[in-house]
Amino acid sequence: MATTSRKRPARSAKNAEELLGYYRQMLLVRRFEERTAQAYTEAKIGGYCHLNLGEEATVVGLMAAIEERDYLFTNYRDHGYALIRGMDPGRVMAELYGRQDGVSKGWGGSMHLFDTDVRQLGGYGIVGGQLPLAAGAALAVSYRDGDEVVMCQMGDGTTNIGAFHETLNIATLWDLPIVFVVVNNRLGMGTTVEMSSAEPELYKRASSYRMESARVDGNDVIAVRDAAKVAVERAREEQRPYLLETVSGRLRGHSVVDPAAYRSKEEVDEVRAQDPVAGLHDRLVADGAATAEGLAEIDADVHRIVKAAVEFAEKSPAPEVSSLFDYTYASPVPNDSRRLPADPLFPVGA
Amino acid sequence: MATTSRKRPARSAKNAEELLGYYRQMLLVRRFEERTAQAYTEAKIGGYCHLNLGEEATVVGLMAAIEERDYLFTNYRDHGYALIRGMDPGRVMAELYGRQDGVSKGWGGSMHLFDTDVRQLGGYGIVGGQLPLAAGAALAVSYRDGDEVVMCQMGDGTTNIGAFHETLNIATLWDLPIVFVVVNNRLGMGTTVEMSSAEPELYKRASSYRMESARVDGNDVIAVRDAAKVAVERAREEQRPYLLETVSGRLRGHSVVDPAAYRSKEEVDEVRAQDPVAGLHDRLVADGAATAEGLAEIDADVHRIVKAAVEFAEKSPAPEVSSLFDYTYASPVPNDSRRLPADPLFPVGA
Amino acid sequence: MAVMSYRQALHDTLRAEMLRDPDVFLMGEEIGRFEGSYKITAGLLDEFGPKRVRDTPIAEEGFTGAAVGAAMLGLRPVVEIMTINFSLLALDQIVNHAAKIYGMFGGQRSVPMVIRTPGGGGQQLAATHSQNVELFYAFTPGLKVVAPSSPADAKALLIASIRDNDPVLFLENLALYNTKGEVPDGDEPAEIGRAAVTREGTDITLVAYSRMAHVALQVAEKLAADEGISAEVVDLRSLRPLDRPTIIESVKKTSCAVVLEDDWLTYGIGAEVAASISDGAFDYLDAPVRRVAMAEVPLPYAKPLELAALPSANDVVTVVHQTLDAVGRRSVGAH
Amino acid sequence: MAVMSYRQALHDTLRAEMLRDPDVFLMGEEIGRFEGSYKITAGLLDEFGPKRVRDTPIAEEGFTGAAVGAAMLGLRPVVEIMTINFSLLALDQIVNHAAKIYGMFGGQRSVPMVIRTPGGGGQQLAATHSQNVELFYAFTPGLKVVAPSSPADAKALLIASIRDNDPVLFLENLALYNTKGEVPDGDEPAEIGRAAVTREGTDITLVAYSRMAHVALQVAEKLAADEGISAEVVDLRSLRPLDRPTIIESVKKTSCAVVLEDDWLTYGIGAEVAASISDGAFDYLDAPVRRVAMAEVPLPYAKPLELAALPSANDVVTVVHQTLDAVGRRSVGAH
Ligand SMILES: Cc1ncc(C[n+]2csc(CCOP(=O)(O)OP(=O)(O)O)c2C)c(N)n1
Ligand SMILES: Cc1ncc(C[n+]2csc(CCOP(=O)(O)OP(=O)(O)O)c2C)c(N)n1
Ligand SMILES: [Mg+2]
Ligand SMILES: [Mg+2]
Repeated sequence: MATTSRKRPARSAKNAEELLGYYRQMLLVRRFEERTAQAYTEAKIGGYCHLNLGEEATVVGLMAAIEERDYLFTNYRDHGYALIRGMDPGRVMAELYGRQDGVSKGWGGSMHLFDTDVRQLGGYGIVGGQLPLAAGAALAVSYRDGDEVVMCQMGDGTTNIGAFHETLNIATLWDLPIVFVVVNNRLGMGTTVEMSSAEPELYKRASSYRMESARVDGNDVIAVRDAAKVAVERAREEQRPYLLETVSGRLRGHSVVDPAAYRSKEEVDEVRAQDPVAGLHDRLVADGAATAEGLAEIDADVHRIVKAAVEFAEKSPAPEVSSLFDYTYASPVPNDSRRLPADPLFPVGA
Repeated sequence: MATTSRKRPARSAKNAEELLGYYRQMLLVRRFEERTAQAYTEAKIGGYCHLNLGEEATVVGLMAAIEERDYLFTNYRDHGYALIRGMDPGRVMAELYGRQDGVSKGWGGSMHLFDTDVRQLGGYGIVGGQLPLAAGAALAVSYRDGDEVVMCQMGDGTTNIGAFHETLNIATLWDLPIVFVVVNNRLGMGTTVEMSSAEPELYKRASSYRMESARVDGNDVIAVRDAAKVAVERAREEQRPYLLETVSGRLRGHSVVDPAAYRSKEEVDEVRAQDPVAGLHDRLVADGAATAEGLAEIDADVHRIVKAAVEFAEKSPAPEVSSLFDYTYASPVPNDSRRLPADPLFPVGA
Repeated sequence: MAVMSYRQALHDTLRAEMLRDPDVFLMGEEIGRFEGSYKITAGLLDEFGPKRVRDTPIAEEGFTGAAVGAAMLGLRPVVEIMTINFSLLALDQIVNHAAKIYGMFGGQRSVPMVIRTPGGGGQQLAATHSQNVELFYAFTPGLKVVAPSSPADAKALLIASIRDNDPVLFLENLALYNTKGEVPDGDEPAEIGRAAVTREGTDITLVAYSRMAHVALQVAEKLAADEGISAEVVDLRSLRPLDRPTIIESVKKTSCAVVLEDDWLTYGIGAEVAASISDGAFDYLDAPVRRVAMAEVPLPYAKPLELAALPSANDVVTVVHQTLDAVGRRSVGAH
Repeated sequence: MAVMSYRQALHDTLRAEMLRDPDVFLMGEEIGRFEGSYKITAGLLDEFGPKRVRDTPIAEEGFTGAAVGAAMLGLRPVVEIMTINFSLLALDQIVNHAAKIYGMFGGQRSVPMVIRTPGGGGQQLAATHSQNVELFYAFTPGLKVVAPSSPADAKALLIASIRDNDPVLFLENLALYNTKGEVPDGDEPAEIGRAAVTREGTDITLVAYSRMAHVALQVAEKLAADEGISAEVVDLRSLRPLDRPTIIESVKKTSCAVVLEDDWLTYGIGAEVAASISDGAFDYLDAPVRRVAMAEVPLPYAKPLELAALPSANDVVTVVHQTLDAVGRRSVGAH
């Protein structure tokens, strides 16, 4: 079991351009999420809404390690993945708004982003629920002798649920091409990793399944990408599953409505000090790879993208009530119920 | 993580008497189970029926390591535990017969032996179902600052289900006085450990919970007892959970009705060669601790006990149909349904 | 008698029962440090400490089962499952274990525990977080299932549930937490297994539970005020046992009934209520028993779709009108 | 047309569908090396190899969920869950995932999979191994649930289920595996969502599914032979969707009905059937719809208790008599 070095391999980035590209992506996640929080307070978005703020380097690093042909499953904290995986920001925002042009046609909302075109097969709201599904997708790949890899993201708290155990066991037994990624932000909702995991070095749990694993600094986009590439290669070339743990922080509450009063000022300060976006900004400037002005321009660009996304969402119509019964079944069947709450079971005269 | 030596510590048995006592107990399990199989073919026993044949040394060694005050939870393969833990053999057989004097009053049958007097709190038929319950019992002990230990038995196949993971994690987190015992008979029903567990050295899975663990030869009663005593002591003195794996064989099919056609002759021969009852018999004779005649006398004695148990069961009446509604609730409530299948919901004239 | 919210009534009752009986303790995800997803347990960790307010890992099967085991040894755990949707992960421990242990072992050990969990759609939580699956528990002998609709019932039924020696599924509702009502002082428990007529009336019976019992009262008031229709409201309160006599008595008086429920229609809780009425009041019924229930779809996130799928007060009014029309009695009401 | 057992019909159909479509494969505990707990898959591992007949660890949630994921990518997994009792451990993957994925993501990927699982009490398997919880699935939109009662239906509905693009819960029954009947050649699928009138009659309608539909036919024959009572039998076959029109049409003809079910009465499958009849045939019903169902207890192991708790053919006869007496029509039958 290899623990990837936690030192920042800043100067090993192939070139400044690559790093600038990642910075732009991270900033897109950052600004999109900030704007999402605002839209939520404006009651444009409803339900539960979980942001990737603080996880930008992890999201971008992971997405850099998989290819177009690969599949992605995530939990409900999925906006960033969707954006970097290539979903249209307007359609992502439209989904949060519950509009017809949303990636899931307004049926899923924040927790359930899905776009078959970019092979992101869902955000899932039941903790651990995505794991068996992802293993099944990997099984299908293997059944067909495909060369795709499945990446399955989850949170640290998710490593304590039964589905984690059942799925990792199956993944090794069946030689599945899958990479499990534990995005360790050190908290469930308010519960710490130490309170919930008897083995808090989560990557070590892979040993129960004779699975290779590693832990990496989730605030370092290059480190995440490189570690994920190792994992993806094992999965693709050797049909061996892999468990990668990334360690980062959560800049705000568990969801948009959580003030996170349970965290001390010190805790919050510590997380802020490791802010991956600010960190990369400063590093790019310090390394001379960019100027503050150049980065501000990127920021302005990203702001425009996010603004356009909101405008697109605002303009997109709500789904028609007449579509309510369109997605219960893929194969139509007789006697399927298509009844609104006040409709009679037996229409008079029928 | 310590792996207990797999060598047989034959000569370290404190004295011949102790070993003879264990032999008698093992023989009781053996003869009781053989008689049970016979009663099943005579249709005196119904449902599913799983025997401890081949696991006698494990059963007796484990039961020697816990005390009266301790609690025991098992799976459905529970007859031997019940007998050695101190349930009356007649009442155990009566339970298999589904009679009123059965330990569970005929409500549970073979898979569900329960006797609050000897603190054996159930055989359970859902694989893994007993684990959370046992952890909860340990939690109650700890809540009350008690000095009892909970022993929770399970099979090898059980280590792959979610409840195993969730429960072991909780046991460490909450400092529970519990010993988990994996009775590895190398088979689920027909599925081997290697087919079902990505880490087939099952005791190693404790590391995912920072739990101490060991593997021991399940055919050696003294080795099992000593290893279990270490585990029980950790639980009792240090409030630390422990995982003990015992390795033995299954002499017959998964349940009484399974001809086990999936096993090769070699496999079966190997298991037979390790028969713990025959092994202890030969060892006692070889060591000069007993004569073949002396052991035959014990056998005759045990036969008498088993015969008496069957007679007791035969004579015990079936439960009264009038008792059908006696055990739905412990606290009576109005409007509780007490209706037989043909009874009207609303008696005419009511 | 104080006026307080349903949330406050739950909180205060938990606290009072913990003070009364040291064997009562709380378990669940995020109930301590986070103070509960819906803040029912706010402040209790500080007051009682981690032994009695136990934060659990995300492991519904494991911690719910641990509560069952602790109850077998005589403690009185009160488990919070964050929403009823997640209870599906603990279903085996609830249905195959908690509900079976007393009977399957011939009455040797009972399981005195409570599982508190909120149901309820209407918060745009989408398909997997908006289900009302109390049916699964109400169907299971060995369990008791209660579903208070008012702060007073929340208190009285929670007291009864905690002191009961059987496993009780205590159904709360997201939309009810902020509703207010008068709550008696003292600690009188309610009787599990009894419905209540929460409003008397003569023209029609509305049968409901949880949020829809709250809606039923509002609709009944409106029908009386606007149209002089006198609706009787039966609040089931207890889903298992189901108090058929109280329902039937009401329908014998009114001769017609509408059943309100937040779950899906086909096989939902209302099916049993309608079937029971149709059987027990067969000779009294002047019109078929209609049910107002959720559209049978995975609940969509988008607000207009969600609104269309969920039963509303307006839907109830519509169906009441149609039912009274069917019995030719609407004009009677309009006096 | 060959005569064969229900078990054989299932086995042969699985084999034929696997030969027809390489995307069809089997998963489950002990289905390969052990040849299946009830031997439905006997011989298939040898014929198709471990890729298409996949033995799984004991991990219902994990392997059922894996089948859902494989189906999302277009394979057609047929999962065997050893008995429906153990399906409770996979409930989250079935109800929160398989049933939701098509709708929750706006129809982007369907989940073409089958879960085969037997229910059934009466084998002295005691409280946790004798439950009939098909209700949980029949209640859930997004799932389809079928329950064949004859070898011919076992074949035709299994073909339909495998070829359907939605998740189908395919309910078998321990007591039916050895029953025999004629099975058509060819591979004509049945239509999911349609009930069948398996016997025509004029005096009373018996509505049932799975084992009780088999019992209903036997009872109907006996009633005809012994007493000249002409009972019509409606075999639901599909629990979701539920074919109300076929039921109602029959009751409009007979004016009375008894519902037979192997599950618990309160909130059971029969509640919906009775409620639907009482609503849809309101003006035609001459007597309340009675239900013959299991006593509401955790099923005991002891044979006399188990027998008392389970509905029998005699129970059905008793209730048919009482119903015909209530409508004053028994003498009519005794010609
Ligand atoms: C089975 C289940 N139990 C509980 C919840 C409620 N819940 C939602 S998120 C969450 C915390 C998850 O923590 P983690 O896995 O670390 O993910 P993070 O939110 O930190 O990304 C909980 C308990 C749920 N959605 N599903
Ligand atoms: C949740 C669940 N799934 C499946 C079964 C069916 N089943 C009964 S015993 C068994 C094998 C168990 O193997 P193991 O844990 O090794 O115990 P052993 O029988 O060998 O003692 C299975 C699959 C069950 N009872 N419960
Ligand atoms: Mg986290
Ligand atoms: Mg085994």
